[in-house]
Amino acid sequence: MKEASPAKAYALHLGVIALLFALSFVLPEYHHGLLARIMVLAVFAMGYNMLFGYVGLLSLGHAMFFSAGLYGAGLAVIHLGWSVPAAFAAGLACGALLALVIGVLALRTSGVAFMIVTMMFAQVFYLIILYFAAWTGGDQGLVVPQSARVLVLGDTSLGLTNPTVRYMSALVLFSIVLLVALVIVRSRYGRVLVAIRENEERTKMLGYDTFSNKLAAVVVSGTICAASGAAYALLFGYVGSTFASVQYSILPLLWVLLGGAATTLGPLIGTLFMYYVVDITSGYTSAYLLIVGIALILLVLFFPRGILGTIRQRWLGWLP
Amino acid sequence: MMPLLTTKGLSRNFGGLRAVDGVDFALMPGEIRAVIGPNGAGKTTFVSLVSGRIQPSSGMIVFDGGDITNLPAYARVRLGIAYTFQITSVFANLTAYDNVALPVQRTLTDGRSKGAVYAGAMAALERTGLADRAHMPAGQLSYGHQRLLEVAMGLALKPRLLILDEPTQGLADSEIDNFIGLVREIAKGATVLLIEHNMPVVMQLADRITVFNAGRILAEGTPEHIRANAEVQDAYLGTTP
Amino acid sequence: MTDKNGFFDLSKTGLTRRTALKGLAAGAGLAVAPGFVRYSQAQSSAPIKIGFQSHRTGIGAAYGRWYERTTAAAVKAINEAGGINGRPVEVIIEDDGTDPGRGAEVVGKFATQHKTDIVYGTLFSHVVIGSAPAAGEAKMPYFVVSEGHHVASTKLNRYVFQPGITDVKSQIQAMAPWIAANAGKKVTQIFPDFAFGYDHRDYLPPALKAQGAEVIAQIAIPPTESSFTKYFPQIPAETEVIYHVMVGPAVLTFVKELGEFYGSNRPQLFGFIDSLEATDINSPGLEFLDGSHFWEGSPRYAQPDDSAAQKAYRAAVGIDDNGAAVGDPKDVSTAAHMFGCWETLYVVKKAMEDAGYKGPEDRAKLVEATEALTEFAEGPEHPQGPKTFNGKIHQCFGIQNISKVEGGRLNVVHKTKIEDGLYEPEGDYTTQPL
Amino acid sequence: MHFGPHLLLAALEGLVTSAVLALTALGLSLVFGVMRVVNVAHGEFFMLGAVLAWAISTAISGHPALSFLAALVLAPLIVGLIALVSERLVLRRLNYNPEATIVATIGMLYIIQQLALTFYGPEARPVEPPFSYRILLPWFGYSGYKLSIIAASALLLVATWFVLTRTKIGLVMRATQYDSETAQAFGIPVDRVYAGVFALGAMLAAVAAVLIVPISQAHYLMGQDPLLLSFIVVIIGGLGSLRGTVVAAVLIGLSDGIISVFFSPTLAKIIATLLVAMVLVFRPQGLFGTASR
Repeated sequence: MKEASPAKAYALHLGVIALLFALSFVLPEYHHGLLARIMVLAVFAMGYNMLFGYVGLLSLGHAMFFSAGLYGAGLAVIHLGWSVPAAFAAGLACGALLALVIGVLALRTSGVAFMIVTMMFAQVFYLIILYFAAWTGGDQGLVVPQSARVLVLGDTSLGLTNPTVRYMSALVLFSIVLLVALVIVRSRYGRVLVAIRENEERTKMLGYDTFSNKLAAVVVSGTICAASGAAYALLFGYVGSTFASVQYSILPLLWVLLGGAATTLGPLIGTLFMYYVVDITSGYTSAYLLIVGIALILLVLFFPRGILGTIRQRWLGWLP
Repeated sequence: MMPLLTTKGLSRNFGGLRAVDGVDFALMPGEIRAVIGPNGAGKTTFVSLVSGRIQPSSGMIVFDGGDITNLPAYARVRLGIAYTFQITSVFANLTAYDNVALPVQRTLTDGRSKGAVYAGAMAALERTGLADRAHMPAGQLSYGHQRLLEVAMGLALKPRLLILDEPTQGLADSEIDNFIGLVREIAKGATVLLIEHNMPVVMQLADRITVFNAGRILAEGTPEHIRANAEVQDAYLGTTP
Repeated sequence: MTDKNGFFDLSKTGLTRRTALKGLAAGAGLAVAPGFVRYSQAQSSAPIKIGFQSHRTGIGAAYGRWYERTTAAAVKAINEAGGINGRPVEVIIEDDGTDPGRGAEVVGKFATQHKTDIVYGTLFSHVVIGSAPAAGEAKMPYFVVSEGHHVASTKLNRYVFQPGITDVKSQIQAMAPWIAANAGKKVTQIFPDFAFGYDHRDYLPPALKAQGAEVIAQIAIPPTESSFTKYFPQIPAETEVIYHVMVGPAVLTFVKELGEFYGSNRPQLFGFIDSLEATDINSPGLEFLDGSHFWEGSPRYAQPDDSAAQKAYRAAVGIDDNGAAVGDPKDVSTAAHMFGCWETLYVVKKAMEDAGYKGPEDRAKLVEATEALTEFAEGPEHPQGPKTFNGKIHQCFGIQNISKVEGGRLNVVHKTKIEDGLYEPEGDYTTQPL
Repeated sequence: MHFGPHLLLAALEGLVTSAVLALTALGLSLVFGVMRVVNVAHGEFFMLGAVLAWAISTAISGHPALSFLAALVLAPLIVGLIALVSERLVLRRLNYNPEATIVATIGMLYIIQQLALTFYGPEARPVEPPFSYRILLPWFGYSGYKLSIIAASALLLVATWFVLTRTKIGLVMRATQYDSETAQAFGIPVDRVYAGVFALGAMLAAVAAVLIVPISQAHYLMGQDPLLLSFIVVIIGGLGSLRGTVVAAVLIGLSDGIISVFFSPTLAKIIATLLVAMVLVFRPQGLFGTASR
């Protein structure tokens, strides 16, 4: 599983990145913009997958990590006037720190209790955003000023509101996270995570401090989600409490399950699929939620391992 | 010579039941020690206490001169106490290779061995005769091979003390013979603590035997000594053909 | 309708999505393929396309429906009178799920796929604020009908306008003189613990103070709350007026529980009708409101002194004298707000005609033409009443109504003056680059 | 208002919340305990109960008590039927796999919500209470109907407790919960038990909704909060523990009411949520559950 065909796996991932790069030049404007957004949110899904897919920890509170990045970056720009890279780093730091604290507490539980505890912490986080409305804008949220969303690289300054710059920024973030994820899951550490998912007790008896490993996974996962949130704030210019609501905790779960849990490309596929189902069906009918619901049930009935998971199971066993 | 492992007054209660009751036990380095006793005598509880899977109600455990009573299980593994499960619990969805790579990379991280994960894992698989099945998911191996894999994982941990909990259970006679060879091989580099019901295996392998009954040590000695012990006959051997 | 690129084959969805509200020149000029084919505005017969960002699902759905009906009526009227610059108006509706994230996507979709001329129609503040950056980046004029203070606060951007409905800060300020003079001097405020409530929390006390009255308690209620009785003990006993602005599906509960708590022995009540938009004032449990007063943007019930324009507007939208859908008395309208849709569309028409608007390339001109507007006279285009427009803060200011609940109807007892609601501008959008 | 009466009022409000919550959570707990299914659509069954109560009480003219009673009987039956069908069509085919059922019930949530929006509409609609008697206390007035909710809920809980512990149906359910394979071997039709439990769980949520709808209106998005709260109650109370569920519901209902006396409401929610989360962190098996595994 791990030693087999590393070249194939890397080639596939680089191919996907190259494809996304090429698409930037041929996609119609609308799909170009949509794909940029999907890539950013796919990073959110990848972060979620890190914990859910590989460690088997089902969190219902990942919206808090996303919004930690969102607010960390957004508020740093709005209130402190930080530059884009500094704000992005602030978002990451907020996510990592929050993940560390939440991890230490929530990992005392497992299974359903873990789901509920993470959901409740996320709810607390959401309410805190509402409570400090004077700084966060509460439920209305805040606009990150367009003038501040400029990335200065040496002598050139790139406006993140430019569609191409935005697409490429999203692609860079997506590619880095995708490759990091690939490296992690193929690493010794990734093997330990999967072992914990499969049988935590046994893993302990092989000399692994499973708590620390899980905690590290929560932090990695939270940081990746925060990266997505920070990028969202800086690229799309809005921070709002909706992104901290329980709905945004369920979305990455859906994306990952659809694409295939514990597959590196599944989160992208799932996000892409879900976005286009909503986008297309919302054109046919205002009752598109109905179609989304039916699609979900059909998928889970006939592709229970998600799209890539099913493909891996039936045809391409080497998929990471 | 100093014992590798000693326990003093080791006890564990489950509700009102004293599963292990004030056990004083010592194990010398290089020994193959068998623990026998009727079902429910507290054997598995005892080794679980030693490996750290459960916490004692009272008493203490000393390994290699250090008090390990309060160490978590994973830390004991890193000190060199390896435990193989009575019920096979290999990682069914992982390949045999990955199953063994996990303990190998652990010892590499701890600095207890050198080299690459691949070489180490393959060596452990070679030793147990599973090398040609390295890339099969462990769950698809035959039962006997899964038991061997379990041992391979224990071996790959480079243990100083290897605890085998009923390793021959469910194995065919031919497999058992191989197995006895394997344990002797292991014992050249490690101390072995073996829980076993199969008396011929015990008699062939063990340097000394400890007999448990009702959570206490009933008797201890060489195989001959135990065979001759009337109390043991009564409590245990007499009931088995 | 042809699909020229066939890439994602989404043009079919475009067809069903396009709600051509007026039988308009069909034919080749209409075919708009998203994608590779650059859309060039065909000649003068091509429709003006208005992207309507509607709350069809989510918490705003009750409003979205009436916003759509009013919009349909206004577009029908505009088209029957010859359209805008002689071109028919076509409305394309996208649901935003009352979600700011989706809202921004929808604005992007209008800008890049539907290639609409403007985007219009948003109500909920968080969707407006979430969508505004996308509109600004796409340089897409974005006309909202939200009544939030966000536009006038000048925290958004130069492309966002609110020319059809007075913002809440102005509304609140305009209420203060009447409350102090007629209802009482000691006021307790009950408001939802989120942005909509904060406008009331922040702007009412100074406005009342200027009138010699005071706010003696402010009770914020979390938006997730579905039961309110436990908050009522916080209302001080000496309260003369309870000023309430609850919104959302739980407001009926709020009023009923207030009734159970006080019985007939209650302080004066003054509320914003936002609480009871789309809700029959004669619903069981609301008897308690009899004799209380409400702010209304535009009156729900037909009034004896209604202008001809108001009557024509009501007929066009299809609401009866009780403010419910003609033929379905249970289907109560959001009359106090939805007039803003009608008026906004006429402002768009005026601005487009002033700008000589031809197509998306003239959007900057449209922005400037809108900013140049100053006054809207009462009439068929502005049936709610006269308004002034401040081009620097992109906000209009109109008269407000105060209505009393009497015999199961809302009767207007006071109309404010426009000056009552004017305040110092907080900034100037026109200094921003286009 | 003085502190004492204020506290009394908060406690009364808390009890009403608890009463409804206990019923809803019990439904969730049954499904969860017996079938090991995390039913995300549970809140939607609650919503359906309220929406149907509105539909039924509007369709039946006459005294409000009569139409309300009809709703109280019919709405849960219809909801139970819908649950039964969805169990047969979806959950059973998934073999009750935990992850798959989460996704499937999320799908059901969307479907039910959308159907309610399409056929019922986005408005909040009231249902007339069967009686409206205002109890006049020295300090404030209180709804008599609200007090009757507490009584009705208590009655239903006792009835459920009786069924679960004193009847053959209860025995069969407990046996299935304990070990479905063994139960199957003893000739218990596990399949049908699951279907029944799923329907029963949905019906309990629907009953709770019918009870609450005269004081809180039917709305198509009303299922969210009860879902989250029920989950919390079920976990705090301990899996499959009827007593735990009820006690946890009372605890959470009361704390929600009473903490709001001392803190600003949003802060109160933050504190209450954090407290419950901490209970879970340091006692993951719940207050009344025995350590699992």
